[in-house]
Amino acid sequence: MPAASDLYQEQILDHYKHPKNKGPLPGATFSARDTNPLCGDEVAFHLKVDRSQRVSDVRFEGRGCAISQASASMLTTMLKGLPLSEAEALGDDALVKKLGISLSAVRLNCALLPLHVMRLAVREKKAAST
Amino acid sequence: MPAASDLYQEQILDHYKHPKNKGPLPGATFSARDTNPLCGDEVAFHLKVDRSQRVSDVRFEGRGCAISQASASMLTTMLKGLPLSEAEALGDDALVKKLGISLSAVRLNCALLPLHVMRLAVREKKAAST
Amino acid sequence: MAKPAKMLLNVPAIKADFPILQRKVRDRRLVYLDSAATSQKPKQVIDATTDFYSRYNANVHRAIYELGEEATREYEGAREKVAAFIGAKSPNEIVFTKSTTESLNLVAYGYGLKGKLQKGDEILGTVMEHHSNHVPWHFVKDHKGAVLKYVDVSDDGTLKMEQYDELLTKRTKIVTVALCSNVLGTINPVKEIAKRAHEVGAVCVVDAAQAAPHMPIDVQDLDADFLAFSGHKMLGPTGIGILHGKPEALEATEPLLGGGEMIREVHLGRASWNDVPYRFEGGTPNIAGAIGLGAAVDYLTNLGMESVRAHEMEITQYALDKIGRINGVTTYGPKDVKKKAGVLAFTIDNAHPHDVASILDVEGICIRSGHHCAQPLMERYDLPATARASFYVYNDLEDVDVLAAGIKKVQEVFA
Amino acid sequence: MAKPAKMLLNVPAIKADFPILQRKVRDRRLVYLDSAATSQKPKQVIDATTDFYSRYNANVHRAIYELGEEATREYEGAREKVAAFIGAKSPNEIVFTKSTTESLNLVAYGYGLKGKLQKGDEILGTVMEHHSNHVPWHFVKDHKGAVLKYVDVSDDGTLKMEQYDELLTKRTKIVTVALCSNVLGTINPVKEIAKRAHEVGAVCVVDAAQAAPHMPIDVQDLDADFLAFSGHKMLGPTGIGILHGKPEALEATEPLLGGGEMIREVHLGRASWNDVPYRFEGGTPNIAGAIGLGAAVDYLTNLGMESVRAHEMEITQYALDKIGRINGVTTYGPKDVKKKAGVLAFTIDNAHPHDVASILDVEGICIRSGHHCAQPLMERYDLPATARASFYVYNDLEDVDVLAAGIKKVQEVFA
Ligand SMILES: Cc1ncc(COP(=O)(O)O)c(C=O)c1O
Ligand SMILES: Cc1ncc(COP(=O)(O)O)c(C=O)c1O
Repeated sequence: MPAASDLYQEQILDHYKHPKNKGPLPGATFSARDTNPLCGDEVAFHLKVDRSQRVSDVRFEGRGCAISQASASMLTTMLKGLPLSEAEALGDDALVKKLGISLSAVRLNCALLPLHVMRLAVREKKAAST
Repeated sequence: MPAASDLYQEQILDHYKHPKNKGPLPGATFSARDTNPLCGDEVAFHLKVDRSQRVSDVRFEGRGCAISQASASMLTTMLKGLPLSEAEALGDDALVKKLGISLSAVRLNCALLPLHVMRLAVREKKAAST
Repeated sequence: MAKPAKMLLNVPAIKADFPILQRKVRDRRLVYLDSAATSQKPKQVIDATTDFYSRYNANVHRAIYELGEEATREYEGAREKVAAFIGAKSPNEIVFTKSTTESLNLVAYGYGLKGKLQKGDEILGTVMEHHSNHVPWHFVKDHKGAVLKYVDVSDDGTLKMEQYDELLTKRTKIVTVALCSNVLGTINPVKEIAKRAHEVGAVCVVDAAQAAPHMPIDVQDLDADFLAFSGHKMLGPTGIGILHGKPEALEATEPLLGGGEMIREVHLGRASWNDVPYRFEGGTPNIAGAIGLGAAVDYLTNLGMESVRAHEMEITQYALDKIGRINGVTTYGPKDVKKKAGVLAFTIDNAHPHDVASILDVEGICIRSGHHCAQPLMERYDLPATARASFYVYNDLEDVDVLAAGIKKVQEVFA
Repeated sequence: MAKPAKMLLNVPAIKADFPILQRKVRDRRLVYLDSAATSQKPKQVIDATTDFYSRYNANVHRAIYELGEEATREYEGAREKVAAFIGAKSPNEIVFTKSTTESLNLVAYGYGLKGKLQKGDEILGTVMEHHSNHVPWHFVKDHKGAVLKYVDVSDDGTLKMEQYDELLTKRTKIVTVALCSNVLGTINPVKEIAKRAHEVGAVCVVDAAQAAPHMPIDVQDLDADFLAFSGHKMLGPTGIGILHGKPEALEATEPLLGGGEMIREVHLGRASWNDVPYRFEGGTPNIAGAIGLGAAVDYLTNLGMESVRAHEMEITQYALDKIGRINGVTTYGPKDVKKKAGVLAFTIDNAHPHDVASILDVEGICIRSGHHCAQPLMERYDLPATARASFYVYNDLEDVDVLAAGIKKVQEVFA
């Protein structure tokens, strides 16, 4: 188990207090929203994809703990400019590594919620269009 | 706990092997049948009551263990000639005393099933006629 | 705040009975403040289940051998203890289930979905119920066409009783309410609620999951028709729940689980039921759980439920004073401890409850964070989540001090 | 009969693991021959639950503190062990209930009464089912208008498979059958039964209460849709049951119990469900029970289920030879141990099974007597009751010798 200072590192707190890319995204290509049923944390993810199938813009909305919201903020920075295929393929590990903290099972759910919602957004749209 | 010889005394075995007053009773005033849901033992009781409200005849039918069947047989001998009111009021203790053995909770159910059915017979008929 | 010199209960002696409280978490004393989720267990309870498994483990009711008779005696003995604990007239009013949740579902299915309710009949709940007293009634709506209505809570955390009077009509067949809220701590006026329900011919179902462990309950005085609670929240084992029902209420209820034990006769395609309460105990029950619950009831009875309640009032008062007055901390629910059980929901400005819990965890403090299985209540107050500390017989004022110090740490991190 | 010199399992070492087997009953060694009702528990299982209560007792899934994470890890670890034990592809195929009875009711309500079944749809059971696999289907008949049909048993105790083929039609939506009869010991050809059920588009529900504790089960090979069993019959605690479901079968099933844990979102009057299997675990589960079950699975896995089965075949063969040949004793069910589990129902001329059990009790022998929660089967054979001895890992051939001697005493009393 990490100490509080391990869990709430400067970087996490910074993203939490000053989130990047937070807000609605009019004209988004993909959008989804989900909650963590265990705790009620809520994240919505919006992606805009350009003609070359790159993520041209990305936003999140949500409310929840520092871990989930910082994770969402950091995820947006990882996604911007990525080919959609790479965005889709982004693994749990990559995000956890970026967060740079060791997480217990329950808090891991917080951290991964944004990634889950991002994948949901892409998958549901695709399913609808096929 | 009693030893086997305590539980299966001569008297019990005798009533079991040679039951008194066993069989149907045409023209019975009261009749009921019930089973012990825990074990499936089954007893039916029939009573004939004369004008002076005395038990003039009594029979039982049934299948089950030595305890329940011996108890039914002994109960018939206790009832014959009794005023109905006394038959109805016959307590558990009286029957258990007559059996003359000490019984565990489960086996007590076996022993008391006939008494329960006898009471049922009288009560149901009365309920129906009021 | 002045700390009273001596508490009502002998907490050091009580703590010594709970093996887990000897445990250290990261070299710190374990400060367990999550008894509303589940309580810790004294060695008396642990030993009772071990003793069952080691000495007289057998299936109950039908065995004709000594082990089985001993098991049956102890299992039924636990039923008698529970009956006495809540003032039931007979052990036959006590049904063993696996949880409050099963108990409430038993009533929703057995009295509602499979029972007496007709399309259009109304079920009146409240906004402050636990999910376990919401979702079962949804089933009755979905499958029977019942209509659900809800009494709102005021900002102070009490039920809007005047709204209750408005919503309660001849169409109301079931009124269901928590005796004590697991978030706000509010103790609801259930005796009054049951009385008014009876006046319109409705039955009253009480969720006592947060009440039975913490205050004296007298079902004769309350006069509700059904009352549900859980063993694991009152020092007992997991997997054992209780449903109390008035005899006529239980007689009017269909069984939930069909199977062994609960039948009188089974034939192909049809069956008749065993007597109440066995009718509701289909399958091999949690025998060890019931026996452990019996030991828990003994333990609580020994402390005295009046003393348990007084002890918790003292801690709650101290916590309201000490935590409630920290700048940047908001507490929820009644502020008057006479109307509040030992449950303290709170939030800290700029810190999400999950983060609060994580930071307190590092200090060895166990609290809960989230929606506490009461989403409709959280929506009502427009809160995504709260932190919650809850108190029991093994807590003392020092635990509150440790919590207060932890909260200061949280505030430093999120300053 | 010649006794083999050495048994497959090391029974003395096993006996030493079971505290209760050190007990004397009236100065005699305890000869426990009622494992089909409930098994005894090894100290490994008792210790696992004690350890939970003493060291990391907490509610599961939502706690953000170390105790809670440890409890969740062990609870979910038990799910993984059970999954591996029966060859499930994923722990998510394992639902924890309180008993086989709840598991079967879950399917009857969730797939039948509240689920897919329509009026006139047929459910095909068998005459040899335990009440727990009869009564839940009555509910589907009574509340949904389903039609119940039954496959009969032959005099030799096996299912009439040609009748199964006749009764199985396009109207059949559910086929439900015990993998192993708790009276006859018959091991039914469930793989074949499931295959034919699938051919007409029906799902196959298997009651494995008497099978899972005693023989290797591979749900991939069986290919049934649902499979139910109980912890307490396989060395585990009381109050914990298991339902295995294929993912698509579980997805098609509505929850039985509504409440905490099983929801995604709750609003006033409506809710959405959590993922499978949590959707089916409303309320605080039997955490200690699941963890104890995990220890029981470890214990059995350690012995090896192939060896357990072989051991029981050896005892059963010996018992059939020794008991079955006593003059005046009748045994029921298959005589070929390849088709029979370690369950031996018998009657003694002129002695009622209850009296048999009472007399054996005095000798320290625990057997069961009665209808064994299988009244339709007893009716089929026109038997009011039978005696039943059942065997498990801690039994040996000497236990059979003691039983045989006890039966002789019974015959003396009722000569
Ligand atoms: C074949 C069979 N099915 C179902 C059950 C019911 O199991 P439980 O009582 O654990 O629910 C039993 C055990 O009594 C059984 O033998
Ligand atoms: C008020 C209330 N009702 C019902 C429940 C459900 O209890 P259980 O999870 O034991 O079924 C709880 C506990 O979580 C509760 O606090």
